[in-house]
Amino acid sequence: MDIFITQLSNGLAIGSIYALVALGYTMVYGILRLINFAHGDLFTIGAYFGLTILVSFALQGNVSPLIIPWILIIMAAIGVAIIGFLLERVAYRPLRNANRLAAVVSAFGASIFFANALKLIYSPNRQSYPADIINLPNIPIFGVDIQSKRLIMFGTAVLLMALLYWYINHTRTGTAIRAVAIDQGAAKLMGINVNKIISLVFIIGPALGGAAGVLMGLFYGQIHPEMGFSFGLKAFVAAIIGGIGNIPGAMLGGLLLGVVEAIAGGYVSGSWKDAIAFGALIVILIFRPTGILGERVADKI
Amino acid sequence: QDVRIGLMAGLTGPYASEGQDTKRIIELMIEDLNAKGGINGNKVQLVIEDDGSSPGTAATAATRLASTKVPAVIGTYGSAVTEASQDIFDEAGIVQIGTGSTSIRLTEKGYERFFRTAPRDDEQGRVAEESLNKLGFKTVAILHDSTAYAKGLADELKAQIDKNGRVNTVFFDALVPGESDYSVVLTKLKSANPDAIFFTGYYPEVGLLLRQKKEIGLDAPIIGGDASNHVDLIKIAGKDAAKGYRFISPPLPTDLDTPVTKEFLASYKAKYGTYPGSIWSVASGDAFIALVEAIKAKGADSEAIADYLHNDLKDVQGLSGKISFNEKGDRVGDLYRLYEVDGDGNFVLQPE
Amino acid sequence: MEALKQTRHIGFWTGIVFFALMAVLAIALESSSGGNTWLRTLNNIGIFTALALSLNIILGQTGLFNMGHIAFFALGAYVTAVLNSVLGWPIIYTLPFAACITALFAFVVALPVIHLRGDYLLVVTIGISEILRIAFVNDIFGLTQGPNGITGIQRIELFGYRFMSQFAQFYLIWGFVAITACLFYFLEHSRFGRALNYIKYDEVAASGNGVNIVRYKLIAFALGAFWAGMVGTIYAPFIRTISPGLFEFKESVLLFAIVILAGGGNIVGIVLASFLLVGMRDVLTMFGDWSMLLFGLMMVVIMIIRPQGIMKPRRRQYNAGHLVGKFPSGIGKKAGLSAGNQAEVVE
Amino acid sequence: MSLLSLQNVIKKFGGLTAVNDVSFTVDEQSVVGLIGPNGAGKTTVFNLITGNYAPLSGTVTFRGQVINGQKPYKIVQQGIARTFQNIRLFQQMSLLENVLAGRHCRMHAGLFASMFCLPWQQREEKSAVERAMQELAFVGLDAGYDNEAGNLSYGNQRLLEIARALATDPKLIILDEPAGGMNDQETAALTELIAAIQKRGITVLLIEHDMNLVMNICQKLVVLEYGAKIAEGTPEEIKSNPKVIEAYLGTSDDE
Amino acid sequence: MSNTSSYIEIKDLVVKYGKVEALHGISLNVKKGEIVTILGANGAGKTTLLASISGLIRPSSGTILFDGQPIQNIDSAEIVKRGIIQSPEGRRVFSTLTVWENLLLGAYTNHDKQKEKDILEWVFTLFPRLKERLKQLAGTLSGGEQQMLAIGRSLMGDPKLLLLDEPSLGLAPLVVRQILAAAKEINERGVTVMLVEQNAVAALKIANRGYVIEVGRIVMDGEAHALMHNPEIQKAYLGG
Ligand SMILES: Nc1ncnc2c1ncn2[C@@H]1O[C@H](COP(=O)(O)OP(=O)(O)OP(=O)(O)O)[C@@H](O)[C@H]1O
Ligand SMILES: Nc1ncnc2c1ncn2[C@@H]1O[C@H](COP(=O)(O)OP(=O)(O)OP(=O)(O)O)[C@@H](O)[C@H]1O
Ligand SMILES: [Mg+2]
Ligand SMILES: [Mg+2]
Repeated sequence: MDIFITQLSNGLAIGSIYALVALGYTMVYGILRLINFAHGDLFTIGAYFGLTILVSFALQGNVSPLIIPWILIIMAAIGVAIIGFLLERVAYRPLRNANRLAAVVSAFGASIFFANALKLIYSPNRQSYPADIINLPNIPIFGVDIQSKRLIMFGTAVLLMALLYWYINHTRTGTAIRAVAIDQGAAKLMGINVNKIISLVFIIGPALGGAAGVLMGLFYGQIHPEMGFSFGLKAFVAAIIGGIGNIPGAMLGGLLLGVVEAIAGGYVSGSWKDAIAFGALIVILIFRPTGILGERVADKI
Repeated sequence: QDVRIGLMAGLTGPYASEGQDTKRIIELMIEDLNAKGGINGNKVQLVIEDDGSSPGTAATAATRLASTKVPAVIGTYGSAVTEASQDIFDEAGIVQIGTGSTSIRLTEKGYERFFRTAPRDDEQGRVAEESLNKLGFKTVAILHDSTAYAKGLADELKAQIDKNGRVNTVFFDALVPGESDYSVVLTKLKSANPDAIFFTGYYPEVGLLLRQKKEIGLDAPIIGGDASNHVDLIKIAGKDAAKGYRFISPPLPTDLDTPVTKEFLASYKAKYGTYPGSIWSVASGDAFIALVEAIKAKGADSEAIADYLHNDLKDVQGLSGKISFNEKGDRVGDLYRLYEVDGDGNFVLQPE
Repeated sequence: MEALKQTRHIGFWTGIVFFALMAVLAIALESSSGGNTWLRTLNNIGIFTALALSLNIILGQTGLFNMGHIAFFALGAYVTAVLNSVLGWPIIYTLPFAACITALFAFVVALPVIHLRGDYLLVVTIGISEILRIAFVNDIFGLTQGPNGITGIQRIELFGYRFMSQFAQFYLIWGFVAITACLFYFLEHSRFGRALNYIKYDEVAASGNGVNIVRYKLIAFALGAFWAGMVGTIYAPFIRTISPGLFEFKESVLLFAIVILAGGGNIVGIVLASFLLVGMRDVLTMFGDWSMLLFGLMMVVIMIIRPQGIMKPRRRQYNAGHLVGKFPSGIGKKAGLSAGNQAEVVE
Repeated sequence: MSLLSLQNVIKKFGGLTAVNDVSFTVDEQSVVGLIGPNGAGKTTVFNLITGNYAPLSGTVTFRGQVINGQKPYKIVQQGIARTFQNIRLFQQMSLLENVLAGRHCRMHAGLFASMFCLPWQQREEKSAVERAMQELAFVGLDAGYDNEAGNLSYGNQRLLEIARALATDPKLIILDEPAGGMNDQETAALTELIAAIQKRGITVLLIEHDMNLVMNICQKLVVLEYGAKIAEGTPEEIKSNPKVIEAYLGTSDDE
Repeated sequence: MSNTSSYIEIKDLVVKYGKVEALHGISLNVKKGEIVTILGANGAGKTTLLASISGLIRPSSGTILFDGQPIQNIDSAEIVKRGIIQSPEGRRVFSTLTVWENLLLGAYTNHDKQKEKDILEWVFTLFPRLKERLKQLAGTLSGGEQQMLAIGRSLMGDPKLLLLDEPSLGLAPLVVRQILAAAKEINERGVTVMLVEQNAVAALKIANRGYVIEVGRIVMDGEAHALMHNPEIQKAYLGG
């Protein structure tokens, strides 16, 4: 039982990272239906930004360990947001009126570009965040010691999800974002500046990705230029499983993916865990064809 | 007339740091050799192809090299990558000397012109079992990462353990390389409660395992194979977590006291400012030395080189010890040593 | 042939000329020094072209987002490799098995998920291909030899001739591409091909006009997989050692990109896009560390330059001009309904 | 004998009863109009007939056979073709190919025959093209057969949909607001077209809000409101039915 | 005809779709407080005209003055902010948003809460069906219901100039009359209206003036009353 709870917490922790990346994914995906392969790399860039800031400003030792994560997260989020903004301008906007899959190709190109740019800048080798930035005590839950960093990750993910949900569903801009996602032409007729809304989404989404990257580095230690691809892929899958454009769905999808992986890895086999996770997700889709929480569909004939 | 030698290395891709270091070593050795007049007065020229550390790219790279008609090729790192190129070199009649490819089957397929300076996994498996027993562990958990090399070594080790019956395997599974979080597998290991964990994969995962093992409160020590012999290990794990980590590996040149290695290290340090980080790039230096010997004796003809390497090359002093090959093309002699990481993050050779 | 007389098959003749030029190019390369590398690059391109053509049936023609196509290719290659290396069958005998087993696999896995829309299907296909790859890594049924893969695959032998050199394989591979292109071209210009397009553009309208959507989607999947399986059979002896590392997800995305870049399922576009993407990937390796960076950049730039794809989607041409005005009009011009209301084209 | 009959058909969407216990029949060779206020459930009735939806209860009988619950493509094969209220053409395809879609269910060439260009497949193609051109001519669009359907104006898109439906060799054609977006004169032409369709021996069931057209051409009208049938009869009867006037027509004081 | 009191004034407007020229130089004007109807057969270019006023298409030449300011090169969002609001052809409701959310979006540029409330009340009295269906996804509304929503939504933006593109399309006769009456009522509240209609009789009945477009050119214009009795118009557009 203890082991089970520990495995669950393992799954929820990594699932929180998936969820964070998936949230950014679903934002961008929901509005442009763009499979933004580069999102995973934006996540990686966030992790590298965090490390660079940590090292080059020699934060460690000079600033309280409780503040360091916040500095890193905020700075990296800003940096990545700028890159996301530029990315949309350069690589996606010219393709706005083309087949939506054209932008997918461009995104794939951008992803390769970013990963290799990181390799050229930081070397292809893995880098690590110092092991002892944050040392927090474990917290007993149900009689099992749970690392408090996990709780922090989980809490951060839930908090950001809630904020984003509120923002999308209960603000004027949020409704505008959803309107642009459905019909850009009609949105223009409402007086919505479609370009601005899309830029905004490409600021929020990547910022979330960048923040997730820093969390990843801080709490798991190692980063490398290629890590974003598989993370991005898994986050994308999580976002779809949750239901396209559905923010709590993306969150749930991410957490579920983490937990299924943990249970599969912990109780079946580490070498099959990804296969089991994918299999479980396929089964979910067979029974819920528009994702766990469903996508709003209105196919009236 | 120049002598041309091919080098196939993973200059990009996951093993890029190995590949880059390999390239540096070979370039350095050629520079030194040419400064001394080359082979019998002929300068040596290098033809490099990047195998991208992946089998698919390797096949293309091998064809490229084959079409340049070099008599011999050094490389490469990674058994699967090497394997993808073997058939192509074989068909072209080119001598290939693998460097960091330890999978058994590479030399079991009867290629006449394939050699390697790396020892084989069964040898390493044997030494691993030996060491586990010597260190007094009764139960061991074996963990690999599903790559060609690590899986092969894990299977070999398990076979040795089963054969000798001195140690018990209580766990056998894989992790997925390249991930950031291994707490799931560590939690699982904890519940298996082994005396020691033998991980056969590469240093980045070892680093993370060490780091996260501490966080999860798992006390059993981790012991690793030769793929963890890389200085970056310490960076990833942190000195604290790395302390006490043990692995088996062919000796580092810094631990060898022969004139050849000393000269090489001095020259390397002078040029690049550090010592080479990995044993496998050093093994490519061995391949180079063997090749030079063969060409010196028989000229730049593949058949003659292969023949020489099989039959005439005996105990030539290389960078990681003496070099000779058996009829299969495998390196002869026992190379493996046990290392332990000390509190300052140094790899300390353990007395035999 | 009736088909060629009847309609203006420009694409068809373009194809003939193209393949003739390719054959000449191959001879020129074979006789030049260092041409072998280029031949291999061409062969690589040929393999990907054939694969992209098979994906095109699923993605380009039917509009099913299949981002796991590499799985079918992998399965075909593995079936051939196992039959050849374990049972010792000559490669050519394994061809129908590789094709049929792959098609069957595609059919069975597609059956429960074929009703999924757009991106949900995309995710499922990604999942299926990853599951299959992991199964290969884990040496499923003890047949795939795990991560090391299967080695020592023989070369193809036909009528006693062994396809060994790049030059010989060039004819094999590009011959296969030519046949594929030709057959798929006919397929596209038929009731079957149109039905696939109807499904792509509007499922409700397609089924409202009598197209059995599920059936056609499944056939499209199975046919694409069948072909990919055959390409696998050709690839295995070409590369001689197959391992799961050859069939990673990124290759699926590359194939996907080829079909999209081609523009609207255009066959000529697919050949060009394969040259551009696969060829570039090979050629750019000369830039060392910078190669993949440049490759990524190039993908973005090409897409921006040609957002609609390299080739404009060409509508099928029908030989119907002579029928205009031949039939009585039920409503027509007298009512002024349709005539004259079209805006005129200005150059 | 009636060609099509609906008996006590019910369809619900969540809590909303879109079609409530509706029964009516359509006689062979007649033109029947289905009218009613917006949201009355007319289109839903069509969707129940063509198999896009399955009724919760009740039966739809066509030529003596129960067809509800069958897939749309099966129903087309049996001889019911339709047009859509929100035009559903294959926008990027040519006019001709749109009409060829209608021919699909009467053709046989499969994968193999198509791939290898068998002679009978070629003959079938040829005659399908001819037939499609015939239908295009019927609605007056044959000259532009190679144009992209999406570039047609709204009214012509409607005509194209009709041609596509006719190409399926229907016994019954179902038109959902065919005159939507047409001006009076165009509507008058459409009226002629529908008469011509009827003359070909095809039964017509249509939804329309243009009373001129409906009253001119229909032999029978069925009126729905809130999903239920509130009246049925000849145009004259319906015109003067107070319930219909109140719910749908309004008092045409100023016309 | 050009007149300083024109609210909207269009001069020599040429619009192209790629190689296809849809408008060949159209000039027209609408005065403040008027209802002007645009008539024309299918494909004549009416929708194209409205789209260029709303800034959805960039004209290749010509000018559009609104309240004296050129707007032909201004972003559609800004045009909406200035008070030109369109209820587009084909409704274009946000299908996966609810009726309520659609109405809110209509008021996107309207930041006056009280006014928003007032207009909402008015929309509900015009189209009580919408009030019943506030929570339904717009895409599942019947065709006519969607049309009501599209018009209601455009009113929510508090237009100064309202562009209605075939508002009666697909509506029951009773509702058509209501909608045109509503257009009249909207106009009486001080909104200038441009009305594209196939239903020429009904449109001319409520309009002050009308223009007739044929294949991208204006072929006739005048007082509504005069147009209605013009024999050519009667033949071509009034079903004769
Ligand atoms: N898929 C659906 N989900 C939920 N409600 C639906 C759906 N389809 C139709 N409805 C509702 O059912 C009712 C009937 O719709 P239907 O489209 O049949 O009306 P109609 O009579 O065709 O109206 P109109 O003349 O405006 O086209 C409407 O109130 C509509 O909102
Ligand atoms: N996106 C487009 N691409 C090419 N041509 C177009 C496009 N949109 C419209 N057209 C053409 O421009 C001309 C004018 O079209 P428009 O939609 O403005 O006509 P309309 O008067 O609104 O007709 P309707 O009454 O059918 O709505 C038509 O010939 C049409 O085919
Ligand atoms: Mg309807
Ligand atoms: Mg219009």
